[in-house]
Amino acid sequence: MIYDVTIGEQTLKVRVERAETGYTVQVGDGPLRQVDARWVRDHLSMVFDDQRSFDVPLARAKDGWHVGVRGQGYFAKVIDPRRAALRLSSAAEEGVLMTTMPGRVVAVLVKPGDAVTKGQPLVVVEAMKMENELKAPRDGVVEQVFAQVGAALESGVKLLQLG
Amino acid sequence: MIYDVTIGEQTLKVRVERAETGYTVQVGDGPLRQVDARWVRDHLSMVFDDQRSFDVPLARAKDGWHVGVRGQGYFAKVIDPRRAALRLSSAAEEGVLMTTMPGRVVAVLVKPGDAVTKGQPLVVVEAMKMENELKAPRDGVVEQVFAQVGAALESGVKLLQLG
Amino acid sequence: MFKPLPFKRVLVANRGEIAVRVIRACAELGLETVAVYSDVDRESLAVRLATMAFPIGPAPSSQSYLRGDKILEVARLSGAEAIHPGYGFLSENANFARQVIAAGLVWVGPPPDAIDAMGSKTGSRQLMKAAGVPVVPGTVEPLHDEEELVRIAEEIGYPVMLKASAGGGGKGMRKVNSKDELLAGYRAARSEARSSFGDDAVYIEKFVVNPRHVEVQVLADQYGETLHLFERDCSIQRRNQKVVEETPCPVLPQATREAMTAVAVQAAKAVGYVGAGTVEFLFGGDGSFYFLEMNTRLQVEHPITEAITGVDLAQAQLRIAGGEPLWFHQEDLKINGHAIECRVYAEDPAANFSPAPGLITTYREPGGPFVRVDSGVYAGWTVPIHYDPMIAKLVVWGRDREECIARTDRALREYRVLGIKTSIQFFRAVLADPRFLRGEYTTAFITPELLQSLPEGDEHELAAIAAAIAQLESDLAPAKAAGDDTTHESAWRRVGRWQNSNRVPR
Amino acid sequence: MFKPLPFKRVLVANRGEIAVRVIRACAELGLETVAVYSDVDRESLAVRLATMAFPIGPAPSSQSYLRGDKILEVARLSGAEAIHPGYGFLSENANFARQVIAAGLVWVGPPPDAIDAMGSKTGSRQLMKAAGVPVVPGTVEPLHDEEELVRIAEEIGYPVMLKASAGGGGKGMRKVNSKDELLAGYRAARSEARSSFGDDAVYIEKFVVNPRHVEVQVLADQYGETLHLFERDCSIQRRNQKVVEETPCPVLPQATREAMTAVAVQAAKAVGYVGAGTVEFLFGGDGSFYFLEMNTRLQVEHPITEAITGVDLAQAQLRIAGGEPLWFHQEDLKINGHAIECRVYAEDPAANFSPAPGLITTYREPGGPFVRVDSGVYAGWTVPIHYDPMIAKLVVWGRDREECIARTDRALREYRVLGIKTSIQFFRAVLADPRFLRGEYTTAFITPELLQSLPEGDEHELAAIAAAIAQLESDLAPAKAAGDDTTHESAWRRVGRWQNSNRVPR
Repeated sequence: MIYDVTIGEQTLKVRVERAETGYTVQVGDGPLRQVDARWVRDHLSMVFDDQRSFDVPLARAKDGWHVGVRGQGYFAKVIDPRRAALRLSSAAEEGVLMTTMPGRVVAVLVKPGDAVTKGQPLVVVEAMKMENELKAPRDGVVEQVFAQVGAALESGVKLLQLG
Repeated sequence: MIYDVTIGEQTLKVRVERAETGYTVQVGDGPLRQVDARWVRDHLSMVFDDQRSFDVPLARAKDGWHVGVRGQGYFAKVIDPRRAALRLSSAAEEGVLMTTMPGRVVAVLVKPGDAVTKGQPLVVVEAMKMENELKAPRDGVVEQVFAQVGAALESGVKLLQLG
Repeated sequence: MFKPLPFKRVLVANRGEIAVRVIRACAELGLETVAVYSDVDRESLAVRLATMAFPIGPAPSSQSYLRGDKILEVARLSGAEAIHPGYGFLSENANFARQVIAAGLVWVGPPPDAIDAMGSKTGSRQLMKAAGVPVVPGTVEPLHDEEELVRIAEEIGYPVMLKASAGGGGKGMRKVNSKDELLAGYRAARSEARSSFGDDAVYIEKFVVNPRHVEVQVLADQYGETLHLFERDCSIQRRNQKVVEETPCPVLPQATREAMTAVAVQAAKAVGYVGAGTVEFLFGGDGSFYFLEMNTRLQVEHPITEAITGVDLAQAQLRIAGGEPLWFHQEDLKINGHAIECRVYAEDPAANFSPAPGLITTYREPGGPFVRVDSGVYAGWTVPIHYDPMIAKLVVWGRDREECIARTDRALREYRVLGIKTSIQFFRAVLADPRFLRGEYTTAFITPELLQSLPEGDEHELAAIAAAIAQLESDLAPAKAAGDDTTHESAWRRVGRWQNSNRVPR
Repeated sequence: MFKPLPFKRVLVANRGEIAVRVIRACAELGLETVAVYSDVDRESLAVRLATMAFPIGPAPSSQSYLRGDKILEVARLSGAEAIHPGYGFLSENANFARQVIAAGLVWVGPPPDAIDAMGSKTGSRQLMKAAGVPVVPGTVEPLHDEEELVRIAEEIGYPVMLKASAGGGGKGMRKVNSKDELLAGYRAARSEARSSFGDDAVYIEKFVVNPRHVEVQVLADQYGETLHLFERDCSIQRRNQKVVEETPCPVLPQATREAMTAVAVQAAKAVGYVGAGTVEFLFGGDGSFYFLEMNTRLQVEHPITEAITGVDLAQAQLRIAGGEPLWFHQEDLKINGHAIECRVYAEDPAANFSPAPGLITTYREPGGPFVRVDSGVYAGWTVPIHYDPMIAKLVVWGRDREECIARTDRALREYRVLGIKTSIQFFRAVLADPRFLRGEYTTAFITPELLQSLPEGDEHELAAIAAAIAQLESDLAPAKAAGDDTTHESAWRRVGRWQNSNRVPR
């Protein structure tokens, strides 16, 4: 299987196959490597064929996995390119504004019908005494506002639809 | 629901029902108590209606649950008496000898056809450099020996059948 | 054997790691504990560890942890005989302290009058000035006119700082480097103060060059004995919040230490202080130091003082509140080694430290020699959006500063938190910074460049491989994939075994 | 800044908690680590924390951890430049040490000749006697005849102990209280020795009344400087294995401490000792003490010495092996406070401490001030049947013994292990025993009565309620019950929520 794995700005093609012991993996057109990977509750213990050992915490997330390497947490978006063609375009392209963290809506700065430009603050969400402005993903006209001031929302909730 | 819960030598009748918040419980003919019980991964956090708080680790085991109270681990065998009637008699009554811990069989002291008396050592199992004798659960004649010297066995594996 | 305390059950009027910290101190003194919790804290570690637990309302602290009336009611219902307020929330609320005492309960904190005396920034400054404690030179009252301004600026020496009396948040502040800039700066500050606060009153203060934030821990019993437990350097801050603290301060000359600790004791005595408190100073690059304020409670960073002195400050608070005279004296206290604290926040250092509440999926604390973690979280806990983002404190001791830094770095490498973003990795950049290694840093330590220096290597590649393996197993056995099922005998672990036995499921 | 070590990568030839301990010490010194593992240890914490990991064979240690040849091969393959043996396994194998050195690697341990000199019980006794170190009075050689027996018994004074030269395990041992019993005892001992070991040789030793096991930690560099780091009292034992240790020894007079530590240094110097070692003594109720043996390695209980001296002994081993002269001296070392270690075994104290290997389903270590846990396990780890049952060490420091005991008890109450039986609760009975509280105990401390004194209260009732609740949920939603699914968003937690919302599944 070959996956497109996106971490931050970077997308890597990762080939992974089950092997006699563990897995055969290849990143991009790099070398083929064997990895003995064991699931120990919420960690993956990986020992590569050069005997390097990595203890990687791992948890499922929407569209991918939370992965920790050397104490740093990453979000790895994983796409099977064979299926990717079937998918819809991304939220940003659709003009949907979503919460990026749990929080409480403290202000909605626009109303339906308003023309907005990319990067313009649309909604203000507060968490842990800090305010965060959520900005327009692209130019457009506000079609619908779902966000209600005072609402406590989880991450990934639709706030607003641009037309 | 009423369960028979056996811990060590003691068997308690425990009535438990879901309630508006949490559960209503009653042990034997003791008072009815409310308990707010929350599962936090591998623990049960219980707050009783007198506001006493208990943080109880819990894990499923064969025929019951491992439960920790105040740092001490217990095995709680749980039987639904309505179903218990349908069950077979216990292993001891059946004359089955089973491993009580993981270990390696270092000696089988009897062979099929031998008459044995309750308490007589039948099989020796070693774990962590310590030898443990497993004794006959009742008088009888050895019908079949499953234990093989040198075998590494999990807990709860049949070693020997008495007739 | 210390005297039995006159109370047996303590209500802990707080949440998070400090509630756990206080519960541990109580347990070591043989005291029962009563936790209070808001709706989102029912499953918190404090509730799990306490003897009793009571709900006190909805998540917002104004409806729960700040509700003194509810807390007093819980004290009555639970039979608690003492209240420990932790830090934050009601800990420096003199009126609440008075109500606790009026209800016949023991208040584990300083006398309400001492809280009041230190509660006002200008009031405490005037009080300290009168007691002979050095405060930043300047006026506390608004300047009357330009003539007065010029005279005082000459007296205290340049650079000076002009500040709006009604101000805050950096608005209406002007740094003036020389006499040439003075009048223009004054007019600009007044105009900004007027437009920002509707009040053009401005006062003047000496500008302390390259300041460090150094504070002194004090401890006083009810009978007038007041000790200090040396200093803590808390200069490394983001958004005026401390991030990394250490003790002893790596650049404090012994003579200054003696002067500063003596002043701290003097300040505490001036307000009749009892219990644990902290006197904060601005320590200038020129060796001068000035009283800033006194925190009339236990501080977040108290464990580093515990590490170098061996004194359990939370236990000490309880024993002092119980009327015990101090059981050690100034001459018994020595600085033993070095200690560093890293405050682990649920936040994203790379995104300007923005908060990152949410579900912690993996949580493993470092262990081994001289490593202490005070935390209020666990794997499976959801960090709520309503409170301070601090989830744990890593406290490390070493025989000397170098050993302490190396050990702290080791502990940070061992720490595993997943699900939320934290500052753990960021601390490694702090510890590796040459300014930190030399001990030569100020309150301006954290810069955008430091955030850029986060380690980068093959982490992305490793993370991608791990995610791809997990995804493969998830695709091949979707119902039982890792992360969906993390029991001891997970389907996934079995999948691993299949491979070793030609993929024959058992 | 200490001198960079002449090696960069260290092979840790061990498993379990001590492998983790050594990996941590290496990490703090900036060294990479190579773990070796048997088939059942692939998922061990040591493998997970090390830089590299190599398989070395099947579970039985004779086929893996005792295979010096395999370990040397891994050193070659991995590019490791030094080998740390931990304790047990190859740590006191002088031949292996010689092979390590011959292969051009650094041996993190004492010189092979020192291991040899201390390796033989009788040889080391004779050597120590010659060096002026007090040994238990008696013969080391077998007695020739009854005449010699009577003469020597008179010399050393009653009670005496007769022991089979070929003996062990208590067989062929006879305590003789007076001259009247002597000859009968001698004949019985010989006869038992003959039938047990096929050899009737017997020797005589003074019987030490009410003995305690007290040992002295020593540390020596390659240049002849030899220090002691005070004593540890390890009298609380079951089956001759230490269970609880403390330092300082609560009943050791200062004059005896000085004499004993001086003798320990003398013993180490007599064999040209280098590195960390321990000289064990029998300390009699009459104040006498006698050399027992020297352990030429790091001991399990080394952390309590670390706690009261601040010296990281594992780091010290590595730095000394790297050729660094000692960076502190005898006068720099002071006893600071008190420390207690509890060895957490996977065993059932109520069933005569029988081993209890198996899957750990829940594992949460205590935290907070002055509590250290060194462990090699985690929730989800299966404790193998093949090795020593010790899974972790709880090490607690206090300003004094009383504070230390109270804190240890608090930490034990916080410790959560489920799935296997452990000695955690048993330690609470030890700590609460009046003999322990007074510090007046001997190697005979653990009695059947102590095991009966395990706390009993409403534990059964609480456990039964918890199990019934779990069973109810399991019966109502069998596919998704707790314990089958312990993910963060378990079905079961949801069940809990349903109840708060009229049981409407979401």
